Amino acid sequence: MTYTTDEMMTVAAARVLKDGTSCFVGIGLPSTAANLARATHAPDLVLIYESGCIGAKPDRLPLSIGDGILAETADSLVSVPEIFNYWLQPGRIDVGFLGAAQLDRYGNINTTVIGDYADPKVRLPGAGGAPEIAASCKEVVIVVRQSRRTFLDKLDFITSVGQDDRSAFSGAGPRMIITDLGVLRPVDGEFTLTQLHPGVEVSQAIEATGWDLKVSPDLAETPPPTGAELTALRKLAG
Amino acid sequence: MTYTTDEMMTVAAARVLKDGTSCFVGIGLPSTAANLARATHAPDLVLIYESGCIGAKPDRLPLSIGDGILAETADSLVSVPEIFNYWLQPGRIDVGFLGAAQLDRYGNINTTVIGDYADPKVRLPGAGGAPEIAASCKEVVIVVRQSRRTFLDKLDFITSVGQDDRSAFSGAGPRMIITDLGVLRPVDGEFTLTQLHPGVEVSQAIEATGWDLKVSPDLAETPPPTGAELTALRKLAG
Amino acid sequence: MASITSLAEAVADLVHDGDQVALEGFTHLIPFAAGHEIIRQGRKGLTLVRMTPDLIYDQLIGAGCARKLIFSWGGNPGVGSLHRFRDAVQHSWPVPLEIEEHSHAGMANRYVAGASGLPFAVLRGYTGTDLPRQTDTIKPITCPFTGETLTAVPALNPDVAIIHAQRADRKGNVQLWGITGVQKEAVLAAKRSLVTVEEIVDELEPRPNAVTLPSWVVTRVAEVPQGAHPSYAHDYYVRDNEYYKAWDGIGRDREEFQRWLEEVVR
Amino acid sequence: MASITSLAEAVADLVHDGDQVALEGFTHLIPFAAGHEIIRQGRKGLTLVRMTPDLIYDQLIGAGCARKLIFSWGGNPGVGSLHRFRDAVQHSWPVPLEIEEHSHAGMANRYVAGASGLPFAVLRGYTGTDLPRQTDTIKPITCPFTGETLTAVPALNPDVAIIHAQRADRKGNVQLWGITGVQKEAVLAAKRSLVTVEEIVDELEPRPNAVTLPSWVVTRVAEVPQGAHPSYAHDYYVRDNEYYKAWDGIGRDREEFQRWLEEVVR
Repeated sequence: MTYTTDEMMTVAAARVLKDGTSCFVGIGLPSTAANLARATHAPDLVLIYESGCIGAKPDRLPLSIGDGILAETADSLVSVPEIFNYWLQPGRIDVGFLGAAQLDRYGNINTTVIGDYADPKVRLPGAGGAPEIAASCKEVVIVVRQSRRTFLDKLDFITSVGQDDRSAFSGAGPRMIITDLGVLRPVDGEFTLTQLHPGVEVSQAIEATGWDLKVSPDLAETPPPTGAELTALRKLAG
Repeated sequence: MTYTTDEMMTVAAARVLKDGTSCFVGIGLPSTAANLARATHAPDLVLIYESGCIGAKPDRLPLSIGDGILAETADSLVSVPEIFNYWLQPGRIDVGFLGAAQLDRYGNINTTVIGDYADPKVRLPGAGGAPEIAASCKEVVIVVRQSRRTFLDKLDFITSVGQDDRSAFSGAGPRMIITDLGVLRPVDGEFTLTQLHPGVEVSQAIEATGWDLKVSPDLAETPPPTGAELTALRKLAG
Repeated sequence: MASITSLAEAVADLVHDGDQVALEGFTHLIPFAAGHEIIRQGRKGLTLVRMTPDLIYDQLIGAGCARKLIFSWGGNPGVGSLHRFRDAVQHSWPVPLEIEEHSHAGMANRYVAGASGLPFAVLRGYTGTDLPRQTDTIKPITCPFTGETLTAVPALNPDVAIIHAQRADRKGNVQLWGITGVQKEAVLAAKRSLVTVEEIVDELEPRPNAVTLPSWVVTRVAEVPQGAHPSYAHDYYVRDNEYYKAWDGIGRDREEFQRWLEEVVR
Repeated sequence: MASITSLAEAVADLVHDGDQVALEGFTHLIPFAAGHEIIRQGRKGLTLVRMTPDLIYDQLIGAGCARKLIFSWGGNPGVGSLHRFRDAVQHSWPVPLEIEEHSHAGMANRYVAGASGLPFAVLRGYTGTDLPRQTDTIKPITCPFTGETLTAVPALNPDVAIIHAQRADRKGNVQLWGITGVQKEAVLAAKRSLVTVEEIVDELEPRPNAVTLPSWVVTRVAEVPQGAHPSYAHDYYVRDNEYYKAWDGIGRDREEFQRWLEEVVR
């Protein structure tokens, strides 16, 4: 089966979620990947949405993190203060799945503002749940399309913290950035290209990165999406 | 109808609860009086129990502040942290109805210990909800049998605060002590006998008080329980 | 006890120029009809509070009702940006918009503190981010037992909280279910509250996962069927996703937006 | 994920001598059967945590399982005193009992802090009372925004929390309803947890006012019908009030108590 680069990215992201673990699901691409994981190899993956849905089991992609199908299928439905205070904050959730408007080589994320905060060039949506997801989940996976507009040498604003200094946090922070080109993992705290999707050249990844991207000597290739993965993904997307 | 002194006390206590107000109900005598009020002149009295029952409407006396009949008949049922944090603490409840093992002329209550704390003569149950009920309700009514063992010149322990210094509290504190002999109200911060139940002599009240009880010059007499009140009370008590 | 009136009367009585107003509803049960009534009545200088400003605040901001926004995520969920919000922040159109920006966890805890009668809440949050540099309602606090440094945020106690619920009874007791967000906290934190409901019924039979707000903590109830459209009301109607998508085009252009305002709201 | 075992096995695996153990249940759903199993297995030196010690802790204290009690109200609800608790505090029988005493509001907030991964909680409490003089886990804290002084109490994070619930499914998801007290907080605050249930069912259909604890935050589930007797289990059985009254006589006398212990528990 042929597939798009977005499909490869989503499949690669879904694969990192182990069955039986819990995942705090951010809006957008992460939600698609997490739902794909549950539809394929991880039927007992516990999906947790900031709207208060714990153990949601949607059979289609939710329209938002507060879609009614999440509430209807959840094992437990709690208030928004409770989801942050009792569930996210104590570090009991295995993986936080985040998107990003901009990120840097340390996995810091900016979803707040481009340009000066007081006089912005582009005002982005802001923090939402991200700062505390990045701080408190046992580890974080970032799912984002790779481009020079997104992968920056220096961020205008740090909305959620990467690998810079984890001493204040119980969680390990971002452990993986999964893109439409490949996978980056931290090596000595700096996100390094460790894996390429089939048919992607190293030069493409370097080209799409705003910092001087380091490339692992043991560069792996992502196995292409299986027919089952693609079928499940397309069924989810409706 | 003839009636006991306990019945007079309970009826007198029930009468102070106005229809449509809210009452945080402590264990024991206060619960009987609050339920009597709801069964007679105050059908829309909102009974709130520390077990998380808001707007309970029991048709018999609950066996404890966590009786199942309170949960079944409540308008809203919440957790114990919530009842203290969202409902009691902000001062949104009109009247706190408390009992007491010991109290003094300022309306301070001891339900903790008789004798030295570290080497007690009698270890009492302790604080429960009382300190925060006394602090946070708009006003407090104490329902307690009057005797020298209970009405003391000096308490061994202050479990909840009376009229001493209300500067730290949003609530007005104890405004009335209703006993089997009469009613005490604060005059210049000191609880003073302002009302006697029918057939009770001033000397009895003085005799039953461990401090030098002041008596109001305008001593009122409590109207005796009506037939309707007694019938309702006896029906409640089952 | 809540009184039951029309929406127009409730907004006229409860929402005043310059008030701090929180319209809450986390993706679900967003009180759109009440927001439009505020626009119709021409309120000005409001401080709008809301975790997820969403289309409803894009509309209020574009209509010039707000002078300040206290929030944690301002997007069109599942679609993209809020263009009226952007235009106000980037170009002060139609009026300048001051912002006070938090994270979701911080905003949720600010409501919790407000509902609890506390002046502040404590959380693990904001550490290492640039938010504390921009937002002076984020401060460090030290645990008196462990010496650990955490974050404090001040209580939110809006002048008015406005929410939408599935139903109320004739006494004004309110029941909502499905995703209930921070609505209980917003109502309990506010000085006054307005609840619009899909319907007023004789009896609120118990439901799983329902929040019941007793009448005596609600100021006004107004019956407004479809009052959460284009968001959804669990068990009543689903989200009008086309509206959210179409908004991207309407909100993107000042003239398009003003035409919408005149034709649809005013 | 919770594993489902016998009560004896669960207590043997989860409760160790010297542990801090919280058996919670506010009047309702008190885990008596689990308490009796702890007595049968002869645990010693426990720090027992519970808002309302009740008969269950009177029995554990009388049996010599505890060295310390953290609590806020120690009575026989609706009946009178806890005589074994009194005897331990007043006469160190059968062993000395250290106490750490709070109010309900303080204890509830200590569990909330524990469940929230915070080292402390803030409340308006204890002011003007003699409790802070006796209890060093009560400290003042200043609001960094208003300068107001409030009260801080440290988190409770018991080694084990034990609760009783109406039912669990075969995966170990737990459901309880009626008065649910601080049970959710106790389980989420604890390092390990044991839930005894009236029954294990195929499916947990939703119920009004139910708390659901997902399997992955519970360590063990044990099926123990009548496991809350003599307290009650909403929709299963009512409180055995005669037992509470009879306990006053049994608990009052050391020999009577020891006879009860041999005959009924061991």
